[in-house]
Amino acid sequence: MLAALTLVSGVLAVTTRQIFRAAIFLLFSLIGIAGLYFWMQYDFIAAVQIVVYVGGITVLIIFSIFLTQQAGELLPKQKIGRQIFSALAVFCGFALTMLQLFQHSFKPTTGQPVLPIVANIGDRMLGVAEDGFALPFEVVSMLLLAALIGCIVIALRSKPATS
Amino acid sequence: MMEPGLNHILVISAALFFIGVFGFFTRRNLVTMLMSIELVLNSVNLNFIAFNKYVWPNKMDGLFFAIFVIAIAAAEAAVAIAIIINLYRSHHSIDVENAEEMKF
Amino acid sequence: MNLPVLILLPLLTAVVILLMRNATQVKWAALAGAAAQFVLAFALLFAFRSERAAGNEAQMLFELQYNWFPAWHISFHLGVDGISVAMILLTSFVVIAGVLVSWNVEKMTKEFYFLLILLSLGAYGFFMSLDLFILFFFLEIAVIPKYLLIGIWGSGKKEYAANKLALMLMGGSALVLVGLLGTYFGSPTKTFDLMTLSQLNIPASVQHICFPLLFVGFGVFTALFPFHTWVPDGHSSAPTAGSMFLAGISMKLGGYGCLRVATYIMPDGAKEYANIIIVLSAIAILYGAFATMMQKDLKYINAYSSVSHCGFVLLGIGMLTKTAMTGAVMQMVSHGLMTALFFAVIGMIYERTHTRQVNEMGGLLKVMPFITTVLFIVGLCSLGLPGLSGFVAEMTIFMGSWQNTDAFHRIATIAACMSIVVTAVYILRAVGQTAMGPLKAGYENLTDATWNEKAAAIILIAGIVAIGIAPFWLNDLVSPATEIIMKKLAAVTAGM
Amino acid sequence: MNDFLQMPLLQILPAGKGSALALLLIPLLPFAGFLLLGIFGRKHIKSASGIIATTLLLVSAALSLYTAYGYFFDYGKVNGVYQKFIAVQYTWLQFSPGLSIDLGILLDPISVMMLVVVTFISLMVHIYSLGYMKGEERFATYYAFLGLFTFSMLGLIMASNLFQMYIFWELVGVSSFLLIGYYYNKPSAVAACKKAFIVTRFADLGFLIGILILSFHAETLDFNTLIERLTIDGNHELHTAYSSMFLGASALTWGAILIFIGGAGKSAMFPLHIWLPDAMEGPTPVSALIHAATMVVAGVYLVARMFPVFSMSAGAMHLVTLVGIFSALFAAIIACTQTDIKRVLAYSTMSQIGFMMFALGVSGSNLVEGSLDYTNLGAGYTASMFHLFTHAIFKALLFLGAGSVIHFIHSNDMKDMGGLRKYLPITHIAFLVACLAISGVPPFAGFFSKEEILLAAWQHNKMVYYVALFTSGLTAFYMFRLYFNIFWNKGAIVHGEHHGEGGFVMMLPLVLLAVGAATAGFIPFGNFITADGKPLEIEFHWQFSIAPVAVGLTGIFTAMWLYKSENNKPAAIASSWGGLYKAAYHKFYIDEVYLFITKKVLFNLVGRPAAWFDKNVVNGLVNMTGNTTLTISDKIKGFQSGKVQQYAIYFLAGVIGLAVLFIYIWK
Amino acid sequence: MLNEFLILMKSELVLCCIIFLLLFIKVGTDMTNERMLPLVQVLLLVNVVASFIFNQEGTLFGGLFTTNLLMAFQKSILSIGIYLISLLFADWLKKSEHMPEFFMLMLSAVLGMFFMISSGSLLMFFLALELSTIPVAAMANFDLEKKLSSEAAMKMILSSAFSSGILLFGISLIYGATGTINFAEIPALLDGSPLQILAFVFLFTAFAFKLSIVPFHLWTADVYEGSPVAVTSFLSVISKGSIAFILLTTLYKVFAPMQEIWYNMVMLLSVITMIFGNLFALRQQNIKRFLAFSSIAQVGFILVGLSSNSSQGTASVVYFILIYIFSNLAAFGVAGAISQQTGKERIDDLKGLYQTNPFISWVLALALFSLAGIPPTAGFFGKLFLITAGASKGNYFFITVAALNLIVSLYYYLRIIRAVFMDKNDQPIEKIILLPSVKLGMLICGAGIILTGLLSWVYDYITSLTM
Repeated sequence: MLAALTLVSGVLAVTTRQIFRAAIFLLFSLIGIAGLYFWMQYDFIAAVQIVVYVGGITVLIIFSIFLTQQAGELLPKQKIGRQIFSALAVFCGFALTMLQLFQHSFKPTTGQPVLPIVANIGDRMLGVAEDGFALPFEVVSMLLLAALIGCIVIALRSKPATS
Repeated sequence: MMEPGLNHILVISAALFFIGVFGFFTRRNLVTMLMSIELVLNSVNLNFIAFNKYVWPNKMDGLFFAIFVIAIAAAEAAVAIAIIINLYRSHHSIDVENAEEMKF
Repeated sequence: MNLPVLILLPLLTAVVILLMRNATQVKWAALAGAAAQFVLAFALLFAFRSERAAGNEAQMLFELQYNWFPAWHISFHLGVDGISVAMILLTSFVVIAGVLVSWNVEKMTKEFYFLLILLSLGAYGFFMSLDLFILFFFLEIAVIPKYLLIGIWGSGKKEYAANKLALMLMGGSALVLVGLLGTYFGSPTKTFDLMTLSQLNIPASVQHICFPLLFVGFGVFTALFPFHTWVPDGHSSAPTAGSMFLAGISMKLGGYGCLRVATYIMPDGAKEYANIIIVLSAIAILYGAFATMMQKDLKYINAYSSVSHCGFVLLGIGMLTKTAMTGAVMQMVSHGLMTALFFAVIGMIYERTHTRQVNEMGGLLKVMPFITTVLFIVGLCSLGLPGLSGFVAEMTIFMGSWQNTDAFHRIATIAACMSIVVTAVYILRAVGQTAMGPLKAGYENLTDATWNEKAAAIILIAGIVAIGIAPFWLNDLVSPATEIIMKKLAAVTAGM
Repeated sequence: MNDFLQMPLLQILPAGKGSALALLLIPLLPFAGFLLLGIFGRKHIKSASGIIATTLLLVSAALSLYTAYGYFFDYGKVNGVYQKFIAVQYTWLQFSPGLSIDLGILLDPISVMMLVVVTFISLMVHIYSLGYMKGEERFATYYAFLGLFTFSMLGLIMASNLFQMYIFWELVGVSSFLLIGYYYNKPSAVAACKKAFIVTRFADLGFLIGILILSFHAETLDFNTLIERLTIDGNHELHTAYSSMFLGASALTWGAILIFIGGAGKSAMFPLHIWLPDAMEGPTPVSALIHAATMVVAGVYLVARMFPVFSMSAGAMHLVTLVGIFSALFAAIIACTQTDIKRVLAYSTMSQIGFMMFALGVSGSNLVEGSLDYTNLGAGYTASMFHLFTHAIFKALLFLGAGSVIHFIHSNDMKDMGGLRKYLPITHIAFLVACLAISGVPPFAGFFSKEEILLAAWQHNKMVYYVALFTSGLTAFYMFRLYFNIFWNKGAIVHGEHHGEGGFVMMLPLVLLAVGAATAGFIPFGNFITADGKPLEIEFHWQFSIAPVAVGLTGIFTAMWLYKSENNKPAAIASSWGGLYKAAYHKFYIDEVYLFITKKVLFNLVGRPAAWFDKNVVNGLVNMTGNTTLTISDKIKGFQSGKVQQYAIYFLAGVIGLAVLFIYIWK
Repeated sequence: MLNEFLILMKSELVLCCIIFLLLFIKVGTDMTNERMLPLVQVLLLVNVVASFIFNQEGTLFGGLFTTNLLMAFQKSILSIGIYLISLLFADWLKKSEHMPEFFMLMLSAVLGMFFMISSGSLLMFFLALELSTIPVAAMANFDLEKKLSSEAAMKMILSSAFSSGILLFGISLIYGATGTINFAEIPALLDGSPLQILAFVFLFTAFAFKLSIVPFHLWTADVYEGSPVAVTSFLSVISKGSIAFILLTTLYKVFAPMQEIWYNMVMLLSVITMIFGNLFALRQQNIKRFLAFSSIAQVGFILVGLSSNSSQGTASVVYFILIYIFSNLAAFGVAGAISQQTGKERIDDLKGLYQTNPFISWVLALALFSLAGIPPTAGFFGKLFLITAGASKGNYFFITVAALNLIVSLYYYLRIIRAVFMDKNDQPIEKIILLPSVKLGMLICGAGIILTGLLSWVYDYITSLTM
């Protein structure tokens, strides 16, 4: 059910010719994924998914759509040749991937599972030992800083473009 | 319907991945291309979580990977949108085919 | 004798040239440098001879080895034997003559001389290298200056010619490179050192792959048929000194490489492919000669005749007898001097008449006796007149070739011999039309050679005559070295 | 390792007799003259150059006379046999152990004889030229070239080594080239000198290959050793030379034939004679020196030098005979029709050299192959050398005489001449003597030598004898045709001022040579020069002489009848002979055949295609490689379309392609 | 612990300090570019010097961060590169409105590269890769008014996002198949199953994308052309160098069990890359675009050396990249100086350059000769060692293709030489005034081009690091 929701809205998101609807479908698709996370009992990640994607990125996208596009305007259609080729390539890729995935027998580990609860995550996130992720955390923070600077410079340019 | 297991999730994520890729190939609007990328990244996240859950529950590598991917996706989206907006200012369009001056 | 001096001296000269302010200073600096090279080359000759006379029988003299890139077993290994000394002498002759002849270059004088000296540096290094890597290094150093010399100071279709030359030569050196690497990895001990390699028995399978690569690669430099097409265009478009260097030195790099690298370290391969080499070089000799016959441009004439004459070099190598090989080296020296002189003369004539078409000239003997006399001498040398160097070299090759008794070699030799007639035809045609006959109108007021041109011509003629009249010293210099190569070849026969 | 400057091997043989230094000086003095005049003559010593060169040559000639005297009458003969001495020897270029070019001086009867001939004739020409060439712009150059020629010729005849001979052979060729082309601004002279050089060069190719063959089998280049190895029965060198066959002939035969081709080229034998008539474009004294007396007999000399080797091959000897006799007849016929006096003399030279050649040929032609027995040899060798000697004198005289005529009348053509005996008395007498000598009228020199040749032919080959007899009749005819046309026939047509016969310098050589032509026949040649070094008694059969003399006189009188005074008989005869006359007048179209071969066949069928092939195919391939690369580069530009989505499709395609490749195909 | 931390992460910490210092300066003061640039240059020089001293081996953060002397040297190479960039493009930087931000972004990217080189797990690698990509995309847009610049940035960010997607998918598959993302643990768990191959291909294409290996190179030319020259040179030199370094680690260590497969793949891609790069470079008119394709061909050569899978291969790749930095930066420096002052970017515009600007002509010539591999420039040694390393497998076909490609590449390098030195031009580019720092940068590049090759101890040093 969730899967169906995710996939159908995903397909619609990339095919609908109304950009605003595409954004909404994307939103549904993302929520569907969050649902899947919930269903797999990864609550934290589901929460993050909803907060960051639904609350952040999608909103960002919608804003940018407002900024750049008249809502309701139909998107230009892609050339049919391109569509066929893309579909073909994508289908091949999908087939190949599926084939390999199904041929491969995943052997689940026998180790003691670590519960994905917030406390554990927090521990690890700032740990510097074997299983710690403090360094990636720092790196990501640098990345976000850099992204911020980049966005500021690019988006807030002082002079408007001269046509 | 059987109890959904690893394989089902993998099918979903792979399908989502290629849906995203297809979108990236065919949408002419830059923002929708970006949206397709988000789909791709989400499918990967789904993969990570699924593997973590069903195959390697002893560590939380997949989970953390997913968290960081989300962060990266956010940063990337931010920069991409900034660039797109800037492009819109100079080209007055965000159709990808209007930005093909450089070729061959 | 300290061999690196011969590399450092051109380097120093080049630097000094770059520091000079005006064209006159540049010229004199270049001349001084070239003269110093000349003196050094002779010093080397005498030092070499006195060492030999003192009983030093080592294969290479004045060896010097410095580990350069130990990771790849590359060492900066220099040393000379008779062949190298002969080639170094040749280079010094051509360099000083080239510098003298270019006295009137006004466009970018500094750069011109800089490149000339750089080229000589490459040549010296090449002839002294005993390590395949640095040999290759110096080989390639000598290519680009040629490109620039032709492209900047040349005439006619210079860009096309320069490109063609650079690309074909680089193609040749690419083949050499592959061959070298094959040798390096195919030999029992991984080394680039020529002396070590010559002691080893490289597996025959490796030799059969690498020999043609090396030989053809070097052969491109020496106008091996059918890779000779850069020669006519390159030579005819180059400035005078450029042509002199190109034909006088650069083509010899290939011949030397074929002998020293390909044949010496890969005797098996040499035996395997000798017949093909002979066929190709016999074709080059005759075909070059016949093609020359149809040319009207003096530079094309000399360029095609160079194809023919360099065919003798390869023929001598391919014959795999000591005498023929000695002859090949002599032919390299002889052709180097001769063709340099020929191009110098053509340059002198062109500077005055502003044409190189033989049918637009005539009777120049009247107005420029010195230049035309030199033209006569060089023509006679080209057609193998006794008393001049060409004869000695060619006869040695014929004699050596004839020592192979089978019909195939005999026919190839006779074919090569036939070229001396064709050579006579085209040389006389060119010289006759240029120098003799009634003086064409408009040429009455041309002047004869200036001091620098005279000096250049006399230096080269001195070299030609010295070999022609007294070939024994060159023979004595070269033949012990070729004997060593032959011994290596003979050892293979014995082993088979 | 040889020493850098090894000392030449000076062998003074026998002890105390003769001086090697003196021998060395003989060729080196003219060479010194060449260098001196060649380098400084143009500016510094222009006027004195003639005197300098002549003086040097005078010394040289004196030294050769001294040598000849010493050799023939003092130390040369040991136990009744003239020895071969190597006076000087120096290893010039060592090819391989055994094979080396040694520069040396070989003294044997023929070389000493030639020494005298060459220096003497050369001296005469030097002296003559002082007058003849006076006032020429390139006077010094002329003498320099003469010096070079004399040097080369002397080196050739004194060569102790086959290759040394080849070296000087080539040098002779080039000095001939330089002298023919002396009037360099005359297109005909330029063409002539090129032709001479190229034709002889072509012949030299044969010589060279012959050297290669013989030296390979004999494993030496030294004359004496080579002859020894290739003539003594049972020697393995001889054996291999006999037994290695190629196209049905042994290596020895091939070697001999190829060497003979070289000789034939220099000596203007048919069909390599075409350069000689044209070579008359050179100054007349040069023609006297080179194209009459010395260089052109080099071929004969070569065959004589290699005579024992030639004798080992009947085939080669037959060829020599055949070519000799045919050339003699052929040239004589042409000579009867030419009007340019120098050309007549040129063809006459060719004809006479033919005589010498077949004399050599017949004397060895009926040997049993495989053994050389000197006693079996006829007198042809001696006869040939004798004729060479006398011919040198009277032919030089003829040319110098012709030179005087030309100097006087400024024309080469018989039509411009006639009745000159009054103006040129000395020349007239000298010319007459020479004509009588060449016609074989006793007691002039030519009679004796020609007599011997005919005798040799009679002994060995009757067919040759009859042809030779007829030819000698023709000789007398065309010589006197020349004589009468110049000195009698029409009245003199001298315009205004003339400068007489030239001075003393021009007359002296004429007189000296005339004396020689008249008396040289009395030298007992058989005593000195024979194939084996032992004296040969030549019996003089006066009965045998009747036929030749009669034929000669017939020729003379026919000429007298036709040309003594102006009449229309010659024209009538010419027209009645029609085709033959025309063919002979056009030299039997040999030139045209050559022209066809070189122009049409070599240039158009070989040279042009070669050039075309080079330009289009070889070069084309190279250019094509470049252009193809550029074209491909242009064709695939669509790959880089500028569309970011297309890039992504390629990206994915690449990923899938690689994955499929490495998962399924290329494991 | 802290001590170790300071020393091992010294390079990264220095960079962070510089970044924050710049941030404070930017926010807290209103220093002009004129005054700030020398400061930055000095700081970067300090960075270079610092990168050479106190280097140690060790790991931190439980294996997420590893470093050794070779990695330290790789970082030094990159440090030299950015220092040179700060010198060579001083003119453009001074006029740029956002110079501090430019440096901040660039340094963040370099920081990402440092982390990438030192990364000990796929997670670190991925994050560092993104850190080194996203700021560059932003930098590509720094010529804010230029349409081409934003087009370039757009192409870059979209392409790289796409490639990140593929990479992540690959990583997820590897994670699924092996259960770990630690470099140290992966090799033992790889067994070459098809899924792993698939995953590896996905992963590898991300490298291929960043290194511009054909057919994943298509973004390169457009981005290079549109970006400011400084960014282009950063992309083509620093970015590629860092990826090549990490590729060495990845292929040689992490994917060592799949050696057979990646050798074939590298070989195949190398051949294709050289050929395509060269064929496209042949027909380019824009200098930057031309250099883009030429750098693609150069990558093909790097792959040749990489394929050898030996310490010599490592040494030659590292060595080549050092040389490549000098050569390519010199070329870009000249192109930048010209386009900054005249706005001309076409090869035809270079005609007759030597008449008016001999100095930069020689620098350009030297750079191009080095790129073409002509002695005595270092490029000769670099290329030769790469080819020699590649030949050690005895695959002559491969080597011959490489050698033949050298000729093609020579052709187009000579095309520029020809334009500069030989062609006549009525209106050549006027005399270009070089700032002292630009001149200094060019001189350093020139010296590097010549000396790196001739002084063999550079290579010896690198070899000693790889042992």
